[in-house]
Amino acid sequence: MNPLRPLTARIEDIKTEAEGVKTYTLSTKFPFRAEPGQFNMVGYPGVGEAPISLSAIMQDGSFKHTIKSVGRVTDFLKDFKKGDELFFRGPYGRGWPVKKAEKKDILIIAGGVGLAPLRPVIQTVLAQRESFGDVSLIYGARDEKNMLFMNEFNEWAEKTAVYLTVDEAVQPDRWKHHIGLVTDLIDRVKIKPERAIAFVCGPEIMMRFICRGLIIHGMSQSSLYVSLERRMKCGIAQCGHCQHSGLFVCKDGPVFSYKEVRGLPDGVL
Amino acid sequence: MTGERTFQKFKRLIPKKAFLLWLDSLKKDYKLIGPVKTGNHAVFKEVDSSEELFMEYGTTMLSPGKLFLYKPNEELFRFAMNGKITIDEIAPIAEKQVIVGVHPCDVNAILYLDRIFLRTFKDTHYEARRKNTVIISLNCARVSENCFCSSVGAGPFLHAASGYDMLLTDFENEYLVEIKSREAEELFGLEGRVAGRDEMRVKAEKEKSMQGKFTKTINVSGLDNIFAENMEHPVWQQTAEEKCLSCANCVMVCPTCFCYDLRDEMSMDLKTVTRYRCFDACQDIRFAEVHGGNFRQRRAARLRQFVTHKLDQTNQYGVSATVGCGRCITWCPTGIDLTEITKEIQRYEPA
Amino acid sequence: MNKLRLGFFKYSCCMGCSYFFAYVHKHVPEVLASFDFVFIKLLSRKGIPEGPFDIALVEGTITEAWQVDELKMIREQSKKLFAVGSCAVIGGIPAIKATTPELEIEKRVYKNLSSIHSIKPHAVDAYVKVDGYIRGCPPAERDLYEALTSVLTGRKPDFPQYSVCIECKLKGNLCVLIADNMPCMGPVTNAGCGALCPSMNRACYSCFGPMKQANAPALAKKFKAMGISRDDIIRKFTEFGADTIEFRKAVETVYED
Amino acid sequence: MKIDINYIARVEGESSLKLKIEEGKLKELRLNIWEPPRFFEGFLVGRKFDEVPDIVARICGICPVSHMTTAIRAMENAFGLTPSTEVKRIRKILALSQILSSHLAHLYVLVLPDFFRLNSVVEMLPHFEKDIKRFLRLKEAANSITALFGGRALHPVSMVVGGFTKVPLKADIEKAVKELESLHGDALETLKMVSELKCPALENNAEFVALKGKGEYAINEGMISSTKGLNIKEHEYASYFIEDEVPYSNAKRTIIKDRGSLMAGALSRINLGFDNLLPDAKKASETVGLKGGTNPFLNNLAQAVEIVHALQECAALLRGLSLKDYFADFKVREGSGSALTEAPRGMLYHYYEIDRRGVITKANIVTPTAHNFLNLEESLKKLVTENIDKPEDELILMCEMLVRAYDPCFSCSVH
Ligand SMILES: Cc1cc2nc3c(=O)[nH]c(=O)nc-3n(C[C@H](O)[C@H](O)[C@H](O)COP(=O)(O)OP(=O)(O)OC[C@H]3O[C@@H](n4cnc5c(N)ncnc54)[C@H](O)[C@@H]3O)c2cc1C
Ligand code: SF4
Ligand code: SF4
Ligand code: SF4
Repeated sequence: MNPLRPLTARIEDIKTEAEGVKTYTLSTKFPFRAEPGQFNMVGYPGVGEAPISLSAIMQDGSFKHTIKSVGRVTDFLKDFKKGDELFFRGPYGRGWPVKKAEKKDILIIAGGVGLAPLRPVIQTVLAQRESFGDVSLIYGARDEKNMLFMNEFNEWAEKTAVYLTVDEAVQPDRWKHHIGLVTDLIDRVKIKPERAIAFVCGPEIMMRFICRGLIIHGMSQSSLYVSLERRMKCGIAQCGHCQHSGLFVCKDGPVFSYKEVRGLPDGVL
Repeated sequence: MTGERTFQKFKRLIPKKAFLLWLDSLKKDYKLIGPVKTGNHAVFKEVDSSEELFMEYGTTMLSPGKLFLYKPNEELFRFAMNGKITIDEIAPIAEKQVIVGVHPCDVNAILYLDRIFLRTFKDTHYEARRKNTVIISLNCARVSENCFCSSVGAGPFLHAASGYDMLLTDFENEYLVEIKSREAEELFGLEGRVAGRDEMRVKAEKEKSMQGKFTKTINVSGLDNIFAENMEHPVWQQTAEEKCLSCANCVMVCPTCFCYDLRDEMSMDLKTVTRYRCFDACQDIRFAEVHGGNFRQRRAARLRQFVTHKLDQTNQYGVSATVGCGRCITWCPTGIDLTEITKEIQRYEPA
Repeated sequence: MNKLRLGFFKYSCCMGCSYFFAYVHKHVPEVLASFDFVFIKLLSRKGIPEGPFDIALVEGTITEAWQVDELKMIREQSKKLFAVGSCAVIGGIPAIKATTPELEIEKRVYKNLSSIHSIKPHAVDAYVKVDGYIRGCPPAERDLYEALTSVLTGRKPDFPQYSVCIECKLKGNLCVLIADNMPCMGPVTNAGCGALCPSMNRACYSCFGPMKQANAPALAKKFKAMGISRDDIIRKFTEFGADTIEFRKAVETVYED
Repeated sequence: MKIDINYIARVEGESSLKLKIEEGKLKELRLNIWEPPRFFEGFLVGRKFDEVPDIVARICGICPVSHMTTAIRAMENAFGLTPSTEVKRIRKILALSQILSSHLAHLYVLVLPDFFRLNSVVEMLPHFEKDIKRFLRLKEAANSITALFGGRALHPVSMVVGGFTKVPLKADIEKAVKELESLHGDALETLKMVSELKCPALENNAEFVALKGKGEYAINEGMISSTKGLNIKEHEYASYFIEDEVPYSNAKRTIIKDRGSLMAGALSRINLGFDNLLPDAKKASETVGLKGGTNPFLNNLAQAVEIVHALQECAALLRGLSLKDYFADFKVREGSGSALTEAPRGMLYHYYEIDRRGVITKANIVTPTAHNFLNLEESLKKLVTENIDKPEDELILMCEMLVRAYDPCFSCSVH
């Protein structure tokens, strides 16, 4: 079979997360297993495909995508309804090193839609809470309206430390959390550099400041992990669009250790 | 059982006439493809008879690998959009074909393409055609203006152990024919003088004399580091601004450039969508564009991507991507020369 | 499905685009099945130039003041508005006029200028927001269909934005610039024609206009090195691109030299 | 009563018609061509001769071949270059293919709906499926001939001073010939269909002018001839024809010096070249009763006859091609040159003065519609006067039908 052949998935549920962002629960009759941090090529005939991370991976082989509409494919998908079919292929790529994080303190730091690929990590942690040390989630968005998974934070906060921030609050009087940059919040977490591991996802410029901040806190480059975004057409290391120096973001990533990708040309890390 | 028998790597001297006749005899089962003269140039194309072949050609604009194995345009799927969508996977077009006269650089380029299309994810179309293609390489007998294959070990004589079927060396009225695959062994029925140590010595001398004819060279040692340390070297910006047109001719003629785009074309009655693949180029401004930014917005960054991808980044596949064919230099409208750019950067490096 | 309302508007041009559209040869039945031709002068009497339109196609350069007013009105009443053809997309041939003082040109044609109300020629997007550019002179058939099907299916249209050279190579043409020393404009020209001219043994004259961020000055320099005169180089960059930033840059560089 | 037709639909370009009728008498009639001027003759000055064909092609999206051919021939005349017979043949093939597609579009899409009191061919579709299919078949064939030689049907790219940059393969030409031959019946059907349309009677004493050839139906060259005895050479045009401005119209209009208005186009060509039609076309023309005539409405029928002729001559010319000598080298020299061809809508004139570097110093272009303009207005006046009692709607439609019968191209006329 042609590896570029897409499979169908049925939309079981759609939930609006934030302005222009929806989460689709998808089921497929094909066996599907994935690791947190991996992605699918999601699309529809006539518009093409776009790489979209898994925002949840369920035991029964169904999965979720949280998609922000910004272009040809993602705009098209925003009008889909429950029961519609869409197309996907995957999972692809190297995900978060969750195994390596066992017994360690985990820092999960995300900005904007960057929280989507980290949600499976959070869910794994919640499911096997005792395998990990301290777990902190730091999440920032432009404002409350752009914040994903708002109604899940309470549940998460029961077992992990959750820190939220917005650049600017739409309703400042009702916003009980921080206002300011994500980097501000790093100082609030007690980091024990020797036993901490960080998973970071968000705009590349944000990840740059976070990683530098964490290094100042004594963390090593190889204990920081970032998920990169590049244009992708194939997802299987052929089309060349996602090449980042010698790396294929789709195959060697999207999750990289900071050490691997720091200072590469045409990137901002 | 026979599958386990290793083939005979025999070497024979065959009169050119007889060899060409043998090629014609393949025509009943294979398409015959080779270099043909058009005006002052040569192109690889299908021929009706070996008489049309122009085996003394220098270089071609497009490489045989990116014409007949990895195709410029390829339809992959057809979606029927009637309520329930059905996918029709388009079967590879892979008639049996013989490509003759492939220079060593171009054989190496095909071996490079193999790394992209025949690894973890095998490309159905490329794989089918690769299997149905007999590659007959021809060692070079002349050096063209922009060739620098000798600097990167991809020519002028072919040393690759496998991945092709036959290797020819021009011995005036004869070809020294070396069999490199089982298929070639089975196909090749000619009895000729067996080449011995003397002939191989002649071959080695020919190679040596060819080596001396190169005017263009490049020193590839340590390039990975040198480039990494000179990402903002003024040569990038200067060349990009003064010369580079972003036309992407360099990428299109490069025998190892493999990037592609997947595109959907919808019929006017909205009932059929064809998903096809075609060559894409890192020089296109949209190539590395994502929402909210473009990782290679600057022309200099795009030019640098091309040059460094060819010359550095051996970490990607363990080999350098350039085969030294010089095409990107020849067909660049403004004559941008990646060996010159490299020298410019190396000039600042302690030897 | 309800048919989508389509309007086709003509400004200063050869009317080739609507002629081309009215005979979208291969797909007349499909186009008719999907669109209600509310207004196309070339096709129908008693058309109503008032919206709302689901899709408005606009051909021609804007060269008179009334056109600006009408164009703005059409924009307001149209969900999607596409500029069709080089005149509407980049100013095209009518913009050659902009290379010489307006009055001088007009005087060459008319003795009595009292009824002439020409303004400086500009592309459509100098006045209104455009949802897509169907480039070419005549427009690229593929892009026209892409625009129509995109409106029908509610997706963003996708038009090529790379050079003619890419199409030229995909087609396997021997490059006329390098092999035959012809001053080909392909390297800086937006694709879409399938590299027609090089396929017909001649140099591209840029009837599709410049591609985004084309490095026209560098090509002008190349032409100069080929021995082409200053005036000839300027003419190359002002035949279709006199009103474009990209090609004006080339003209400026040539003047500076 | 005032009648204002703000825009005349189903013609090429922009125009409006104003009538003032008082006490049952036509007081004023103005055909206002408000097509915006693009000033081709102005900006052609300073351009190089080899760009001119590509530029003037954009005068008209319907007859680019005519403008290119005329400009090329004018410049060849200036350079003293005589093209080979092969070049002439190919040029005629292109011209005929364009006449075919222009006439087809005119008859089926612009003219036909009026006769059924419909607004457009789209409205005709349900009732005239067979005819529309025939139209599409013929049109596609005509366009593909233009594209076969020109690269594309609109604004072809292969036509240059000296000849052609490339010619098609023999096999493709053979295919085209077969295709054309298979359409002969369709052409005859078209003629029959047009002959059955009932036109108003209308007297018209215009002087019919067209190029006339020796033994061939003239398209790209010939003597300028008229039904009133004009018989002059191409380069003498300027001494006989005068172009003048009209205050209410952006199009200029042309008269014959000391004689007045003229009519050009298919009917003129038939009037002057009937004997040169190919036998089949001549016979077909006689069958429908057309050997010439003065009623401008007959122009439609004349076009239909030309469709039969053009299809056949195209095929014949294609069969005779050698595909050699399709380009001749030449030397640029200072001078001037003019040329005339028969565009689909009639006689088209180009004139250039060129300096020693090949740069244009003066350009003049007179289009078929400029030739017809005055006569068109005169016919309109006559038509209105004769039908002044008709209901307004009917009168408007009749006027429009007459305008369409002239097959004007306002884009061309205001260039
Ligand atoms: C590994 C990975 C995981 C990802 N996961 C997610 C996820 O979970 N959720 C999510 O929402 N996103 C995710 N993304 C991002 C998503 O893939 C991109 O937003 C993708 O480009 C959207 O595709 P599209 O076809 O909708 O947009 P495109 O049409 O490709 O447009 C994307 C952007 O490209 C530019 N662009 C494209 N076409 C044009 C044009 N014609 N003219 C000008 N500019 C243009 C624009 O800036 C536009 O905003 C992920 C990306 C990667 C690499
Ligand atoms: S061929 Fe030359 S000019 Fe064109 S993109 Fe490549 S380097 Fe630039
Ligand atoms: S012929 Fe022109 S369009 Fe084609 S590759 Fe050469 S420069 Fe580019
Ligand atoms: S090659 Fe250039 S001039 Fe020719 S059709 Fe294409 S864009 Fe137009």
